[in-house]
Amino acid sequence: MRLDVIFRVAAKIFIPFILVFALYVQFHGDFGPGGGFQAGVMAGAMVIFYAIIFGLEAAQRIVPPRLVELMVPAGVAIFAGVGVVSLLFGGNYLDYSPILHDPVHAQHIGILLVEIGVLVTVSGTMVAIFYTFIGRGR
Amino acid sequence: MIAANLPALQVVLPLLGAVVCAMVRRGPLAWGVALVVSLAMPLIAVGLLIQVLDGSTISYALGGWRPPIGIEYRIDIVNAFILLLVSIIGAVIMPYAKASVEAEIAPDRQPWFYALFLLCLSGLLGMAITGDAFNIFVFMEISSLATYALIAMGQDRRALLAAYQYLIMGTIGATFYVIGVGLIYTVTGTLNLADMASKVGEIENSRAIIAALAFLTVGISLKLALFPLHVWLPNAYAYAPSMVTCFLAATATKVAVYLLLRYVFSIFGKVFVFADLPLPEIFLVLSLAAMFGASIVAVFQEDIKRMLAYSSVAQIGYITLGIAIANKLGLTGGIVHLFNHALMKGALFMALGAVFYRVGSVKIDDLAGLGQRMPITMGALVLAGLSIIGVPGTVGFISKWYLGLGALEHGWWWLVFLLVLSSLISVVYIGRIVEAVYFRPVSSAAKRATEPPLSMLLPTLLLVASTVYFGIDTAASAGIAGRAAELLLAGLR
Amino acid sequence: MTGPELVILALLIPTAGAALIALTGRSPNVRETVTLVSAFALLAVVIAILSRTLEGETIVTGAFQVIPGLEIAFAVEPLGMLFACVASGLWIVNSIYSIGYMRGNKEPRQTSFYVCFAIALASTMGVAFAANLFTLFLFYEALTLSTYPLVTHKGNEDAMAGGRTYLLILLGTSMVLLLPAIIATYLIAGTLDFQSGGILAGKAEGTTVALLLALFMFGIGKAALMPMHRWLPAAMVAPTPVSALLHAVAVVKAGVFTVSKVIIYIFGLNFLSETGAGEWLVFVAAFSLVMASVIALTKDNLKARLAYSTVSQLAYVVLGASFANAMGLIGSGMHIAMHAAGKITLFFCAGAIYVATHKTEISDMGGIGRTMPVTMFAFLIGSLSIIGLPPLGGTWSKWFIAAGAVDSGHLFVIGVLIVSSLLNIAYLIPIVARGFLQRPAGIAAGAKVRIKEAPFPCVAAISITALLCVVLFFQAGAIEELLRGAVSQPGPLVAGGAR
Amino acid sequence: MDVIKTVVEHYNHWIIIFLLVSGLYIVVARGNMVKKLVGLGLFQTSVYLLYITPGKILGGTPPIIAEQYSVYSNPLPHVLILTAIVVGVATLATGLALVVRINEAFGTIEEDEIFAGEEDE
Amino acid sequence: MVLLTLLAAITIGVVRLRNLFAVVVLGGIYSFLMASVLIVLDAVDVAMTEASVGAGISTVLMLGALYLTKTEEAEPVHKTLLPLFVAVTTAAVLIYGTATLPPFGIAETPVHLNVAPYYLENSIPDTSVPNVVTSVLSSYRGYDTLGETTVIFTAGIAVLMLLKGRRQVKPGPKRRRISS
Repeated sequence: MRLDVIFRVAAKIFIPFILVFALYVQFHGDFGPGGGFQAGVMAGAMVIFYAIIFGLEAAQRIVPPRLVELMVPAGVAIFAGVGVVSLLFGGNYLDYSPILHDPVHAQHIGILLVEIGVLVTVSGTMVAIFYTFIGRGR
Repeated sequence: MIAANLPALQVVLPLLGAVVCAMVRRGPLAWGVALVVSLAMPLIAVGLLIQVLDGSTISYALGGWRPPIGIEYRIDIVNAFILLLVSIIGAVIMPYAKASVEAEIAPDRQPWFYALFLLCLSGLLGMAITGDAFNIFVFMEISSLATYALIAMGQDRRALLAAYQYLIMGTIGATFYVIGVGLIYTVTGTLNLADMASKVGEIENSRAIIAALAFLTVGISLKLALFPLHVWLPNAYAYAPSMVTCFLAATATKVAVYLLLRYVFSIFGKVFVFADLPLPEIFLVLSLAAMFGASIVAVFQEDIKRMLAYSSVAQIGYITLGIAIANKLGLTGGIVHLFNHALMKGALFMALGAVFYRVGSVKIDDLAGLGQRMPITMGALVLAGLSIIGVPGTVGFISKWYLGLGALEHGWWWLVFLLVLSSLISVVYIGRIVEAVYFRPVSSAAKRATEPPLSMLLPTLLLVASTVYFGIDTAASAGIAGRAAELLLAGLR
Repeated sequence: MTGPELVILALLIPTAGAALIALTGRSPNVRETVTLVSAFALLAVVIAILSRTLEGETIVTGAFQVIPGLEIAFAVEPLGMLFACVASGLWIVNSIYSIGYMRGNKEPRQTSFYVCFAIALASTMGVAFAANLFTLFLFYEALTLSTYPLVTHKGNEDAMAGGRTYLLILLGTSMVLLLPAIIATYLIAGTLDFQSGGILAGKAEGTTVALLLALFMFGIGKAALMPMHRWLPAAMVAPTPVSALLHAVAVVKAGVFTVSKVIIYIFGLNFLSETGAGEWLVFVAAFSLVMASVIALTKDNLKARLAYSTVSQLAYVVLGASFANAMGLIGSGMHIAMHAAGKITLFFCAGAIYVATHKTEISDMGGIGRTMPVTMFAFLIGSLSIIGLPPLGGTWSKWFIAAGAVDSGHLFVIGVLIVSSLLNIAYLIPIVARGFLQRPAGIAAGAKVRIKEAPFPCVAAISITALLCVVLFFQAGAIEELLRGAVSQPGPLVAGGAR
Repeated sequence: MDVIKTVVEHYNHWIIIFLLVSGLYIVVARGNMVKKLVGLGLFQTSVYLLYITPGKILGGTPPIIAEQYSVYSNPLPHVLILTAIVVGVATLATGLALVVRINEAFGTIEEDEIFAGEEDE
Repeated sequence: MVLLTLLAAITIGVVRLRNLFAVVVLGGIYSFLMASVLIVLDAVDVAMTEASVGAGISTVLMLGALYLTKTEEAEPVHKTLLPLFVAVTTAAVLIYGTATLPPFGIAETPVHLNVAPYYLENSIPDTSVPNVVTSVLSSYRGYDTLGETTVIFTAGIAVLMLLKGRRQVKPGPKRRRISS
């Protein structure tokens, strides 16, 4: 039997947990340590881990390069978008308070939104860079 | 709503433009977006300049938190002037870029190329506008990273090497800058420039402040390509795509000069920097070395782009000379030369880009005899060359006039002669170009060259016309520069 | 047409002419007529301005501010008036001559030649009518740059070398010496406007005045004072109409004109004579006067000899100005006109000889008189005017310079003048003698010599200028009266530069 | 006695200086491009310490507000360093991409060989 | 204290070693050590980032790069004068600068007195986010984070632009054998 069976089985077990942990870090960022960057890197690492184990084509079927290249600017768009929204509501750029009636709550939502933007960009970039490096190698 | 948030829009708009360019697949569409954004920039910059002309400063708190807590944009005449300069160059280059980029960059890479260009533009604008020390570092990194990638897109394989060397030196420079900011932060506890200035005043001569100043100056001079630290500039400008060289030559080093001005005059204060430390003497020696050394090297260059790159290093020597003289006239000369040099070099590199577009090379012998083939472009090249020399009636003369007056006010006679002698060297290498272009028989490469398309020719002529216009009517350029010098000399304290 | 508009017109005509010539480059005839028309128009405008100034109207144009303190403004004053008349007059003659010369020699790229010519004239007008040092410096540089393509017209290697020395020395001296001088004057005097009576009077002490004067004198490379004269022989590579323009009409005259303007309007006559800062200038001028004539003796090439003779003649003008008294200045002003007429004739003859016989060396010009009688006769008149013999204009200017020397007590200068006149004779008359007395090579004695003259326009131009030398002799009084206005009353006949 | 005290008190500064010096040495001395990038990373890590160490209060807790603690370390340097780390990685990624392209174009990633190659070209 | 000395030991290794693989692995260990030092310094968020980004991503990138280029480093050329000079002068300036800085871990340094206390007190009332670092990161100094995300965006685009597409190996100069 090919040796990498062990890797495949182990990977099948691990990957879901990495994803859960990544999301935990993302949303728990307000209370414990963690935030957009760390979650993004973990999500990226998960895809890379999958690609190493199951080969580049398999990974690219699940996470196509086209999507990844789109995710990279999308994250920044979300972040800047939140800023523009706060402009529309009359506050200074990136001032989350006027978005909702209760400023504290608005800040909270604002921070979460921004963190998602960061997550998207970071994971997109990490995977994109990995794809290009490996793509270049073949 | 728009008018109140102009400062924010100045930086965010190119950012959004870059994001849209990255998403778009087709080249021309990306160029369209880039054009719209870069044309909007000067309008915003002018809007800001008007608000600031009466000497007041705009303070715009990002994220709604008051300055020392949140990040703040602080705009006064000095950086409004720089904003205007960078956005004008950006707006003029964009229509020029269409043909030049299509000829030099692979079609599928073009959307990313424009995205990176807009990122570089927003990085430079951000660096000029923000009033927060660490935020300057972030925008410095954005613009530098974009610049490394843009340079690496050059057709010659040595462009990659030039980009790599620029990356290494640029990152070292940026890290030195961060160390400097770190030292100041540990001593003053704040990152906001205005806040920092007042605190630095109290703890006058603690050794950390002097070390911080040393690190900051070295870091910024690396970005500025001051003489000994200019090694990366000639290769980077020579091998980069012509449109990138044009933009960088006219703006990148200028924003670094602004940073230097901001730190030396507003934060550390004139008295501290110029009285206690030997800084003015160091700057004087370095700028003289730059003026003479770089010009002499420029004379022996075969590749004209490289020749002009060395001449840029020399011209930056003039600007730092203005800073070293540090009286009102000398500083006005330095700031106005900042503006004039951007115009001159922009025009020259654009003309060269047109030559590269038609002839395919910028070696001096391939340019032989182009005077007949491309009369208008060559005329523009010669006119801009004249203003490099500093013939009266062109912008070059105005800055030399102010620098001369500033030097004489100090009674430094020898400086005036050195200043004029170094511009004499520029006569030699400009003469070499004129001789090759007009008086030699047409070279094989230049046989079928014709005038570049209108989209490239018009911006070049616009810039050349401005080098003459601002040579005659200097109310705008010298007037604002004078007020900026006064503001800087008054210092924040 | 008010005065100021006339002055602006004087500037615009040659520039518009240049543009028109460039446009009509295709057909030579149209281009030639445009040149001549603009030349005549310019002369007409200049005479109109002359008539107004003679009626005592002071013409001053509005100031266009470049930097607070630096303006571009024009004002008419007698010295400028004289220089403008000389320049515009001789431009017509030069155009006629160059049409013949260009056609005769079938020179390449004639359009660019005429265009640069017209631009050079425009900048000469600018220099003549400048109201302050900055405008003068602006057009001074424009003159250098517009004449550079003329010098390198041929495009071969030695033309390039000549052009390079020409540009380097002229641009070098003007940037390295003249510019700092202007900056210093601006700093000391606070203004750059020309005011009769000088703007430095009482504002600077002895040593700085001497230093400043040195900077100015050697900075104005076009006046070809001894160490800075290298560019003049180097410019000999240019075709003859261009060297005529350089040595008689525009370039050198602009240099010397600037020297006298600086002495009168920046330093001021009485200020200079009080501080005695001008003493060293007398010796330098005298030295370069004699040295140039000696070198001229050794030159076998006709044009080189004439070039060195120009260097010495220029030293005359500087000498006159350096006495810093009324008579000396009138002499130098007048010499500008006399030397222009004389020297242009000599250059035209040299050109005609070259066109007809392609000879340039004096040694092989034996018997030229027989084959080209008109040219050689004009050459004789020109040389006599340069030497300064009575029936021709040259006498008056040397006379006044000598009078100036007496007034300022430099008696040894009269000796110098006599020596230099002898030297002039030594290097000009042998050419004429060899031309007429020797037998042309290869033709038997007494055989009928076929007359082979240069093309008609050349001969016409030569005779006009020769005639001019003679006319000037009788008109000297008019010039003297015009110049007296500039020198005598310290009062602002010229409202130096509008405020 | 106080010499040791100053050494101990400023121990973190010595470490920062040592890291910085070794990072700079690698970047400037070594010819291999990848090694230079590693040196650069080292050089930047020393800056992180420069920011973080003054922010620590002996006996303070990580800056997460909770009832039982009162003395917190300073959160501001943490934010700055987060940005600095990310910038460091971004530069590293771009640098490596450039190294790969250079290797394809020049065939080697030793600067000295490239320069040698340069002359005879 | 011990961790810092360990860190120094690792760096000496990195400087000495010539085999690039070993250097990359050491780099990974170096980042983990740095992360643990950061935890000791109460910088929890930074420790997590340093661990995941420093050790994770850069090691992967390094290995990818090595996979595409050569893994062996040529013997160092012995021009040690300039680098030593540069390193020593920077060190001297730094020592000169840091000598008067307040010693390690004292509470009343200016750093703690100026801006920081504000964040600590009103992070909860303003944004109801207990983790002050995250609140400062995305709200108070949110613009920095926007800049940071743009940096990643730029790096992503740069790498994509440089390396996208097939591998075109241009004939390099004749490769001299690397003496290893």
